[in-house]
Amino acid sequence: MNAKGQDKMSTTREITLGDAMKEALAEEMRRDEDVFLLGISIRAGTFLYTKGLVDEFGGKRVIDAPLAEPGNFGVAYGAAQEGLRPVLDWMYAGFSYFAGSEVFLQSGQYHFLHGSQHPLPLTMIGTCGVGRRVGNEHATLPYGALIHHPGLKVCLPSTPYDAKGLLKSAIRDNNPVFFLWHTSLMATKGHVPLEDYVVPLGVADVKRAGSDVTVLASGLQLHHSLKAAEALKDEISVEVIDPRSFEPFDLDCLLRSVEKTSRLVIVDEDYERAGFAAEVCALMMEKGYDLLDAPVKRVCHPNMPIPGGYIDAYSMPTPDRIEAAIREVCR
Amino acid sequence: MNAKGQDKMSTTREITLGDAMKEALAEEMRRDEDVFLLGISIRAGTFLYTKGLVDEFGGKRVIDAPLAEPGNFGVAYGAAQEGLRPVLDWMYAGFSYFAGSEVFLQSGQYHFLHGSQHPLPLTMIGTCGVGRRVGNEHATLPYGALIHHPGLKVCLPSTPYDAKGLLKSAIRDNNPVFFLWHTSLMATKGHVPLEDYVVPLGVADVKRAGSDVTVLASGLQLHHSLKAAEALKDEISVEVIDPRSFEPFDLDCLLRSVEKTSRLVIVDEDYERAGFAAEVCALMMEKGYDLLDAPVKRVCHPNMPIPGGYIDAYSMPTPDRIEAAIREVCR
Amino acid sequence: MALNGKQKKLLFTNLVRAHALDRMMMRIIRAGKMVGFYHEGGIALAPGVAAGSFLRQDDAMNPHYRAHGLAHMIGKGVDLRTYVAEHMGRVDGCCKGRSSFHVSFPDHHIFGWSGNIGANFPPCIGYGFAARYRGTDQVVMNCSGDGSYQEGRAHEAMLMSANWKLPHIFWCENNGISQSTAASETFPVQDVSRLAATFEIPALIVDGQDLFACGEAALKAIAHARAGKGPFFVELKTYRSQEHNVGGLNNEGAVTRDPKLMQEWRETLDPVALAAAKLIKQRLYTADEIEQIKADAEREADEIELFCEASPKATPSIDELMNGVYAQ
Amino acid sequence: MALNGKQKKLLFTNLVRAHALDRMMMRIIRAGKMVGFYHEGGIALAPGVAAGSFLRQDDAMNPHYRAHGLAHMIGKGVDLRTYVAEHMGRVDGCCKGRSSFHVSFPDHHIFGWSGNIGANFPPCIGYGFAARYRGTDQVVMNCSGDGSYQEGRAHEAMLMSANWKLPHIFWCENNGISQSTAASETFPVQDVSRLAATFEIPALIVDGQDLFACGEAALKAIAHARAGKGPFFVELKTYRSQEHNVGGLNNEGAVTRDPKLMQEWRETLDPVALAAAKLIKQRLYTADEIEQIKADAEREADEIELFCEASPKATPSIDELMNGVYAQ
Ligand SMILES: Cc1ncc(C[n+]2csc(CCOP(=O)(O)OP(=O)(O)O)c2C)c(N)n1
Ligand SMILES: Cc1ncc(C[n+]2csc(CCOP(=O)(O)OP(=O)(O)O)c2C)c(N)n1
Ligand SMILES: [Mg+2]
Ligand SMILES: [Mg+2]
Repeated sequence: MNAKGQDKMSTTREITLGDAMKEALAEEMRRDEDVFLLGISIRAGTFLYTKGLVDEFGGKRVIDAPLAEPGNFGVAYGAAQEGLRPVLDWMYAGFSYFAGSEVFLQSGQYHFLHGSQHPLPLTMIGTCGVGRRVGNEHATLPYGALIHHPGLKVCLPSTPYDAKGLLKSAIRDNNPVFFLWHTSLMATKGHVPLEDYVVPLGVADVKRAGSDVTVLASGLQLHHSLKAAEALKDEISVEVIDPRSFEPFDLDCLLRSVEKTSRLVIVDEDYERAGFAAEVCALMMEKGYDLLDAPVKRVCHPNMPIPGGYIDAYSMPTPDRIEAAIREVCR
Repeated sequence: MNAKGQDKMSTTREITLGDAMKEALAEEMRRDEDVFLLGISIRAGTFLYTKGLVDEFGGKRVIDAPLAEPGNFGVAYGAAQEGLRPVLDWMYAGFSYFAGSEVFLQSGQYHFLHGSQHPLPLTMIGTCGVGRRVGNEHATLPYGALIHHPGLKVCLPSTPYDAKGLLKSAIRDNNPVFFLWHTSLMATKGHVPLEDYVVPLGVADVKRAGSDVTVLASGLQLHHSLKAAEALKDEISVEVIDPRSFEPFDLDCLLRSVEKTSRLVIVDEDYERAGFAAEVCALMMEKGYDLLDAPVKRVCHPNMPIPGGYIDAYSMPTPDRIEAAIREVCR
Repeated sequence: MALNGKQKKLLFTNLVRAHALDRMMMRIIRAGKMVGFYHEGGIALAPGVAAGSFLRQDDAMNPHYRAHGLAHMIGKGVDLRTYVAEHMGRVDGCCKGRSSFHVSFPDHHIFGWSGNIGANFPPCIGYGFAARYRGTDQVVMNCSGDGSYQEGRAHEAMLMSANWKLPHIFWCENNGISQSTAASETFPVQDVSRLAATFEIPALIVDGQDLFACGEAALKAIAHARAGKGPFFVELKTYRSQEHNVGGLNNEGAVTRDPKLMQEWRETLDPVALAAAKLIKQRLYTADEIEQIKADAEREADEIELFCEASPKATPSIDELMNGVYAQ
Repeated sequence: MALNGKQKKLLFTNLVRAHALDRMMMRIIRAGKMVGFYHEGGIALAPGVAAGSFLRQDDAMNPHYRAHGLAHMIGKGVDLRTYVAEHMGRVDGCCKGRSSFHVSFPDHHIFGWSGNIGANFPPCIGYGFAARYRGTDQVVMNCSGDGSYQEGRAHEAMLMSANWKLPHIFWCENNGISQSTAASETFPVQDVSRLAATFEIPALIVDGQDLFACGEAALKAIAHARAGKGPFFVELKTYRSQEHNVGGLNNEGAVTRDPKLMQEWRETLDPVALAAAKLIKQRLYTADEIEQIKADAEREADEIELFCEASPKATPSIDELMNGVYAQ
């Protein structure tokens, strides 16, 4: 994995993605008194990245919310309109559907429909990801649905470095940003500088350089794709791109890569139909058609609800399925 | 417009799309005592298709619901699990986001996640469509978001004939079906037979035959596309296909057409990003790449919240924009 | 809390202005010059006027969508020309002609509503939260109809505001009907304010046709919330004497409401007439002065209409619009 | 409603069985053989056992997710082998190994829950609605925790069931905590059943550690609902004497709960011991008979475990799965 960014920094250490998120939250809260954190049982830390924050910042700024998703959204949305910079933790991103109207429609429309005159600095955090055997609401990756609805920004990091940098960008952004993280990556370790830095939203990252085929993948699937690329390294030179944010989406980075490789596989753990992968196919039609030597291929979760049990291990894209897809487009 | 179906029937008359919907409801309620209708202020008939039904079927079967979208969903969902065949009217389809978790996740997942053992015969009705000057929630076309979530069926008629036939199919289906109708088409008239018939979900209809380019369009946009086709008729022979349902989607019909025309324009009034049009682009990549002589083109609502005021008349696809797109792919 | 003469005069003047503007909105929509819906205020404007007349500019407000918050926002001091221009889709509209009737005035802490009834509740928790977070004494005036309290979002707002003792005023304008459904059909008990008792939120029931009773209730609720004593609930009983929205139905279930009854309500329950009579009796105004106030209000409405007519229709380019999706 | 001896014995036997199965589930998850979560029942099984023991097969039930409805479903008569097999992702699972812990038994009118707390409320309105629609005397047993009543969906369910007088029993198992947050932190009043009063729903508060008090409340609630008198609310005060979910935290806010207090609860508030003592005192069972019931329950649990171990893991092909997305 590339270590972009770290080089310029004097000091880095290996920490987990969860700890990187915690650092982002703590640093932004120190930086700006208007930042506060709201979520169900976050003081205890259902997920480790909120654990201990209440000790530093107190109960006023780290708030255990009731079980009331629309209400909790409202706290964040209303406070953001009043000029605060709330961070709302949904625990599982799938729970945010309980406030579907607020999340999908109201948050993204507010600024634009009211004349683009007033910002909405609202960060939402939620975990997602297939493979934990618990099924649908606890696994649902809502980014395909989120980016369909204009006005939201949406990101999903694959490394601790990106997690910290994206979360800081999200909190400093004047728009609603849904920061997703993959449940299976919470304990993944990686280099993170000690210095303050951000990863801007809308800048993709070439996580592995290659020349025969481009693979676009996020979150856990970035790692699955790197595995597939590694397994194929003696046959096919695979470039692996991590969009990091789905909206804004760094189409230029992708087009530059496909200009070189002429082939594209999109790996997407979300439901296949009308999701992010479909959008990238459409963008390739519109902006990259002449670059392609073969049709773009999607490797996604099939169009069925995400099952629990032993099934989700293979219903999601696996390194094997990605490898097969790469071979297919390179035939 | 083609009159498929009517030919075989002995008697047809011209009625509005709203009246066609009302006939579908009344006939299915007569046919099956388990069918009932629930919605906010449907006895009076906010939209004409429910007006008067309470006189025939009584207050037990035509129920004015409270302002409680998740609760109203629950009535329909629970009653369907208990074996009834509810029809839930959302009034504006955008209001269904108030029950986002229920509509997008729970309804489609129920059958599959619980072992594909128990049906969920649940019909939802909602109006949608840009161009009424009222903006977002009252205009949102939720089909792009709905089809992203597996397990739901979704349709949108463009004619009274299709409206009646699709609504009957929906009510007889053992799965959750979201029947959308376009607010601007309520008073559109067309031939509807007196005899019982259905339009199956998943069967597209060639609304105008042509040979140079295929246009795929639904609802109001089907009419806009027919206008564009007519305007171009001396230059370009346009085939216009109405998918009628987005899921199931009749890809075969589309591929047959593109086999002939080699060119495709998708017209979609919904938000562009990661919507139905994107999905069709992806399907063309995967299944129709070799058929194409030019990249597929999308004509959609741009990626901004649907505005009110005078803007929505041109933010949605117009016959002019469609015409331009057809010219472009035929260059 | 008793009103002084100045307060009564302010309320009355604002009510007369609201009334004139509600009439003007009716003229505009009937002339086909309004974009989108209008939900007439009619004889139900007193609660809104009272809700807005004693707030500070920095107090947050969610106006009831009925009469599109006109009555509420008059007292709040927003620029009514841009309000009406927005309804006409003009470039001078407060939201650049994009919002239809979902107007907003962020400088006045009115952030605009959405198309969903009940969507008012969650944000108002946030306004109260922000006040508490910052330690200000801002209050939140959250106005909506009886129907909106059927939504689960109302429960969450009452629960959370009670729990955190937020300065949140639940201002329920109960006209006993939602669209075409009588409250008795969908709401199992008589008074919506019963919901408040569960959470130990103090509540008042007020005659919504009595402008001064509404005003007293507003003063009491605002004082309570401003003093940091937590949420307060005011239920204002009022009437819808016309169709739900202009051009829509005036039904209860399948039955059209009795036009005679509606007419009777308009005649006997007109809050302007009721308040005027009291003011004259209390010698706060003469009949002439009242006529003058009405004439001024008519003139204000006319001037606004002229201003809006002169403002061009907002038809920005798609590019310009796309540039406004995200804030910098 | 007083319980007769037979009813007490049934409740006790079911509680002992539930207890043995809850222990067995703990063995399985600790051995890494369970898929997904388990939320231990511990000393909070009596309310669930009481909720299920007097229902008919055609009565609808939403079991509380705690102990994954084990206690509730025992009385309902579902095939517990397929219940456990589902938790182990086996082909004999009641949902073919797809549902994780969201099991369903449609023949028993248990339609499975979703992962969202509070998602139980809307469907239960529908079950009650269906009973009324068809004119049957089925009842709906809607079981969930105190936390779930913070969701707006609870409000809508109480409102609608009260409005339509549906046979809907709100069975609130109040352990004073949700995940790691004490109820006192998020819920402004002491008793959740206060919510019922708003809608004139009769309510009882019951000691959830007293199996027979729970049973009496269930009989009363069921009789009320079955007689067509509308909804009924039962709040059962109970305790969570262990972590929220197995391997998760046992916190209140940032603070770990006192292990000594937990231990004390387990010792003094064990509903099996409390009920056994009463039964012996009332000479309904001897100590030996009680030991026999416990031994039988252990055997049942062991047999189920063996059955599930023998069942192959469910790993159907994607094609097979895709064929199951829609019903015919
Ligand atoms: C979520 C949602 N459901 C339904 C509607 C349709 N609707 C618009 S106004 C209204 C009635 C509101 O009644 P109430 O809150 O009592 O206000 P009133 O009009 O009586 O003043 C309804 C049902 C909506 N806009 N949003
Ligand atoms: C909509 C939603 N929000 C949050 C959660 C996370 N969660 C799972 S169980 C639980 C606590 C539920 O508390 P309660 O209803 O009191 O039941 P208990 O566990 O105490 O028996 C929470 C917050 C969830 N599953 N769904
Ligand atoms: Mg009302
Ligand atoms: Mg609890």
